[in-house]
Amino acid sequence: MNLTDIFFIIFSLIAFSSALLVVFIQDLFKSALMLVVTFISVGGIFFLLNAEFLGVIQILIYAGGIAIIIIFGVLMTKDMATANTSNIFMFINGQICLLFFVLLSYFLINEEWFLLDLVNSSYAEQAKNLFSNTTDHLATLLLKNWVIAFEFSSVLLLAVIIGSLAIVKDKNE
Amino acid sequence: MDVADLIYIGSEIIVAVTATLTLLMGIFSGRYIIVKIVSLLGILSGLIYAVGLWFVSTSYVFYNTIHANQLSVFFKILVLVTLLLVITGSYDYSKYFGKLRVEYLSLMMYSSVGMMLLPASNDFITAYISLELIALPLVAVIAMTKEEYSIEASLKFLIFSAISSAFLLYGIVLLYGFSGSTNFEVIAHILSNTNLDSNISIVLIAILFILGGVGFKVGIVPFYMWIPDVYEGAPTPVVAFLSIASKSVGFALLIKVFLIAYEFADWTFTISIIAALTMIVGNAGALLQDNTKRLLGYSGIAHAGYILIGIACFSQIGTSTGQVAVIFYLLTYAFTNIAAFYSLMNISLSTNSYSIQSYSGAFFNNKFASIVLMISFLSLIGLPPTSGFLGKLYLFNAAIKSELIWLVLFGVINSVFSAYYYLKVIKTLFDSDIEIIKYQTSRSYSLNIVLICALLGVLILGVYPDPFLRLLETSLSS
Amino acid sequence: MSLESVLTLSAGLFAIGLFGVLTKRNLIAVLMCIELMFNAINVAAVGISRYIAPSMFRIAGSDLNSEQVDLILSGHVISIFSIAISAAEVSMALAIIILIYRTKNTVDISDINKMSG
Amino acid sequence: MFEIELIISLIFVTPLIVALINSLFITLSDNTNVKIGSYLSIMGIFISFILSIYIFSLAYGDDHYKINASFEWFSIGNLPVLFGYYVDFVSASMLLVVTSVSLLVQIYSLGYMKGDKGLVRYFTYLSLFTSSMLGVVLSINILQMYFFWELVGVCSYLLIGFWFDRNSARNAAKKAFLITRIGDVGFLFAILLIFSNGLSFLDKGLNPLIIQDILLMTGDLSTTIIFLVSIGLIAGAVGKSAQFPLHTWLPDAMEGPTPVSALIHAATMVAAGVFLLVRFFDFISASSTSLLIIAVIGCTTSLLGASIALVMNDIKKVLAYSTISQLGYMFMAIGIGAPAIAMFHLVTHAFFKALLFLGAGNVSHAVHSFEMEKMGNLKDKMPVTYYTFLLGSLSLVGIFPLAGFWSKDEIINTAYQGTNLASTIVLFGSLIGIVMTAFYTFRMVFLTFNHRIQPKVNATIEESPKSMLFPVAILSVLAVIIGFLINPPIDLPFLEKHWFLHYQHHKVIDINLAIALVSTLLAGLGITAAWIFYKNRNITDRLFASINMSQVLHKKWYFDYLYEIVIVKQIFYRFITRITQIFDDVIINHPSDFVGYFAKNLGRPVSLFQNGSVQFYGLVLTIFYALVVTLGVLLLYVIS
Repeated sequence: MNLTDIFFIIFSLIAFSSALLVVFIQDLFKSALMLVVTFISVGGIFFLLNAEFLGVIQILIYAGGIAIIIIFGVLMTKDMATANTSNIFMFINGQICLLFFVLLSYFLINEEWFLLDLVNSSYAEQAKNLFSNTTDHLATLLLKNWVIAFEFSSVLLLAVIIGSLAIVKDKNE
Repeated sequence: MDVADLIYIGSEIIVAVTATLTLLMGIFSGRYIIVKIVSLLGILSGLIYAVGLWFVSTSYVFYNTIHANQLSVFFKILVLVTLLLVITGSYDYSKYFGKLRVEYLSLMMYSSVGMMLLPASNDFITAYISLELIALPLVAVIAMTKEEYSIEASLKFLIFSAISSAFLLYGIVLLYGFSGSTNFEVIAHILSNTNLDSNISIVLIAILFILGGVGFKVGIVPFYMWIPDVYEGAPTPVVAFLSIASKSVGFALLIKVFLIAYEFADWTFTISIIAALTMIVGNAGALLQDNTKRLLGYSGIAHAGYILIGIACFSQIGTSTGQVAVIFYLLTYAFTNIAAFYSLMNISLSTNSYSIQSYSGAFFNNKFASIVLMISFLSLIGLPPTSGFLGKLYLFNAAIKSELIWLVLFGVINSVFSAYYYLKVIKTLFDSDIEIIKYQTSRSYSLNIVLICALLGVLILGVYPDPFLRLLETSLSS
Repeated sequence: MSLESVLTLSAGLFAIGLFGVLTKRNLIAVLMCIELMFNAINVAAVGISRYIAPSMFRIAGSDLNSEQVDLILSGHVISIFSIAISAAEVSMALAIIILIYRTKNTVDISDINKMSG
Repeated sequence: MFEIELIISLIFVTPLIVALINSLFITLSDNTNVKIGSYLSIMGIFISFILSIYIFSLAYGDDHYKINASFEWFSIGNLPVLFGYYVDFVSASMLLVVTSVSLLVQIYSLGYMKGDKGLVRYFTYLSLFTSSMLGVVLSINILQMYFFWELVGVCSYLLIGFWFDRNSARNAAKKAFLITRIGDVGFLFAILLIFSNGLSFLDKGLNPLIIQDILLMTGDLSTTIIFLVSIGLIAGAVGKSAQFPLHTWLPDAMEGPTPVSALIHAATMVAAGVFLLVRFFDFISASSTSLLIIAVIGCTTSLLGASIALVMNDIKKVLAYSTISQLGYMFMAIGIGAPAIAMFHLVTHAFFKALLFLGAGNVSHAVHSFEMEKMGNLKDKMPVTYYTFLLGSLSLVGIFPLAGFWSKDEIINTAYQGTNLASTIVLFGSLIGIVMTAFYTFRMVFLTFNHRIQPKVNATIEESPKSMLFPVAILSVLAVIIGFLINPPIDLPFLEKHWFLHYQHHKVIDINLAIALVSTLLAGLGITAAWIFYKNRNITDRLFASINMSQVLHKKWYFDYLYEIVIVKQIFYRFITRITQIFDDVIINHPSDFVGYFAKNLGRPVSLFQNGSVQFYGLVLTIFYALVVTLGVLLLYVIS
């Protein structure tokens, strides 16, 4: 067991337990904070998976951006903040989701994945090079291969800004 | 990337630019009619561009993420024609949007950009972005009348869409994990060339997860549950747009996904069962409704079931017959649904009430809209000489060639029973026993023009469909 | 640390998020759980991207050029777009939640079921 | 040949154009009572009529007369669907029947519908109906036939519900539409089944949609397919021709204006089912079981209809059940393998039944009611109506030498000559039917016109205007002579002996005097019985009250009850919608009921199922996905 494994175990335990806390804590404010913890530990896992760019993005956007917006939303509706109860389906939901998790993970573990070979394959050298510096290659991919998706996601973000403004605006003003 | 590739997404660019321009003009110009005309001109030029694109040869562009073929151009044209009709006809309705009517125009256009991109996409990431680009602006538009029901519809749509898109994305990731790629053609190639024995379950799970994300758009069992609620609450033009354009491009993606999936296994039986369930759920649900929009929601579910019959016969007779049937049905359904929703909207423009009782005696106040409503409902039942009949005939013909006789029989019986609830509405139109609700006689010329166009579409496709079918067949064979 | 463990973590986070979406009554909590689901998907995508052989290798089975090897990072691309879109979804959802809060003075999802049948 | 094609097109297109012009009148003008619309409509049908005579004169004298004219309409795969005309002797005679009855009915309507608000709308519908009925008759292609077949149904829907401000009219229209649709499912299914064997057609260079090609292929198809297709066609014909068990719509359809009943529900549209079977006779007759089924259906319907007609008090209802019964005769004729005779009876029936309906229209125009209780002693007030009505009745009963006699006698005679089971059934059925027909017909005549039965005098009653009497008079002449003219038992100077049957290649059987005598005697028996029964009404009423049969008949053998209450309300509504009802109504709206339901039925405390919100929808999705994953794991387990 090397250092990466240990870090992975630590991070995934944190992520897992804080995710559980997000769901089960009654105080909405605290559960939003737990969400930030989950995001950060998932970001840590991204670093372990040689995805440093995504790790940074994760911490910047999720932990820094989205979580803040959510906390903002919690504060806007603050008289509701403690009313974070579960509905009546809780037990049946719990059973089904547990079943879903068990089956899905059983299946994912037993599946024969066609794995990357970084030792003796024809692309081993290039792949090692790739994982040493993913950000460069990712930039190429985004702006070259998926340029259409990239550009149209900007259209999407524009549309969403207009949309959320239109939702919040009063229609008779 | 070659800059010349941009010609293949020209109409998307035109419409997106028009949407932004509309918004800016809305800020700086007070005259709504001018803004509206500019946006209509923009859509029209996008449409003309798309028609021109029909004659450009097929190719893979943008590193295989876009497959520009005539089929995708066909869907572009369908979406833009729908958008043009929807926006033209909603001039008088837009009073319910208040000051937000410019945002309404703009967001509808942004959503249609996604709809145009989706049938052309050849890659799951692009397809996913397009799906979200379709859904998210519509979430905003649905809530825009700021009435209790429309806000609720918007929230339900958003949450349901989020859950199903999460599953869709999980499916994409799993399929990517199996094949190492997100490209449709690469995945199909790997599926047809790999010994699947050890990987059969991951492909099954991935494809069914993806089916969920797409099935949400088109409303098949068990992903239909948002439809009645959202159709009831959302503004009528948006519902018409959702039920036509969004559903059509959903089917375009479903066709693509199943062209891949049939490389892996024979899905005929599964799809047949889902089709049968969808038909029965839609028709049974519609029987008890007393809100016409909700009724049309359930009827839309039933029609998704009919269309699935066409997809069920993909594997057995070559895919072409099934595809022609599905696409022709979508074309007929587009005009029929525009006619149905807009004639309902025309009648209840002043009351904004869509309960069936509120239509009693409507014939005496608004003859033209009532006749259009009657013809469109007859088309939904599937009677000649309306286009609904030929659409069903093509589907059933394809299914019979694939020896799915039981499914055809089921579909025919379903369409007969569906006549019950459609006729219930038609009957109410001629009701005069109850005291007639006095409608404010508002003549809306733009709405009537749209109704005439839709009616012509319904009748021409029903009486002389040959040119359209020829076009479809050539576009599919290329 | 292996693909299986990463995928198990992702499945767990996904299931927890799903449970929350189906269970929480506060709309903002539902929103947070949707974010958890998307995060789980990101973990899976990045993990698969790290451990899965490139597709071109299976088709060709031999030498790959560097562009084809770059496609190993497709999973990262999926995550980036998923992050962007979930950010968009959050802002849209928060706008609706605020609208609901203003009009109905509630953020309880079980109060929002006027339409049924 | 070009001119012929043009003429045939004109026959069919003229009423259509008239309908379009009239519909423009309606949309453009708020005043829908435009006289010119009705004259235009009559002009249109007159042109069709003249041209039909021309076509018929071509077909007469040439017993292999056929015209094919078509162009490609659209194609399904590599299969061209042709739109065109096919005219032979049968369709030429149908053309003549449809256009002539339609012409007379439209002239009649000028008087009958005078002053109605929707006069132009009425004539528009009539023109549209005539056009689509001609479309059915002329179709070369089975799909085209179905197309017009449904259009005819829609026109019928519109015309039955013409006075849509009456609730009963709207309900009747809806019922007619839905019940005939059930039959149409069979027709559509037959078409699709033929499609599914399209490849074997194409191998032989035939087109599976052309009616004549289907008949040519009969020998090469398997007997199962032929039987199934025949059953489908029979179902279609049963729906349209109001045969048992789909007959319940026709009496209700009498809610429409009376001329409409004369045209659509007596002479033309209901005959379309018979026409369909005649067209496909060569195909259907390849399976003797189908013929037996047709004969049994015809016999059942004819006796059922006649028996209900015995006790109806509404003059139009009597005529409606009589129509059902007479259509049963046509089915019986087909069932014993004599389609030519079915056509013969169709033609004679069209004229005398149209006459009877128009006569009933005259009567109701005068007394403003259809109830026979309110009539009586109209003979003196309305002599023309009385005598024409009497002629029509005698023709219906089949008294020598009126039209009905010739055709009915041919049916009985052929059945008598036949040896198989169907013939026996038909022989007895038709003989019993004659007594009942005579009884109900003359019961109707006596109750309406005879002063000795109902000596009521209403001073205000007047004979109908000339525009209404003129068509009636013409029809009465036709009801007398048409039977003799179109199938003369002897050579006439200008007509060959038995030419009508001869041109349809039917083996002609000479008249059998014994049979003719028996049938006339039976008819006489029925008339006498009616006279005796209604001369002493009190005794009759008590007699009828004492046997419960009368009650059964009054309730129309409980068919309406069966369809509406049992099938639609109980089975269909309760059973099928129960599923969604439980889901939508109980789970979502009444959680406590749902708990009670499960507590009672399953004993499980599933109180958790309460909320019908979007989270519940998500739960359903999740259950589906969990099932998918389970399936995946199972597959994994099976493979490893």
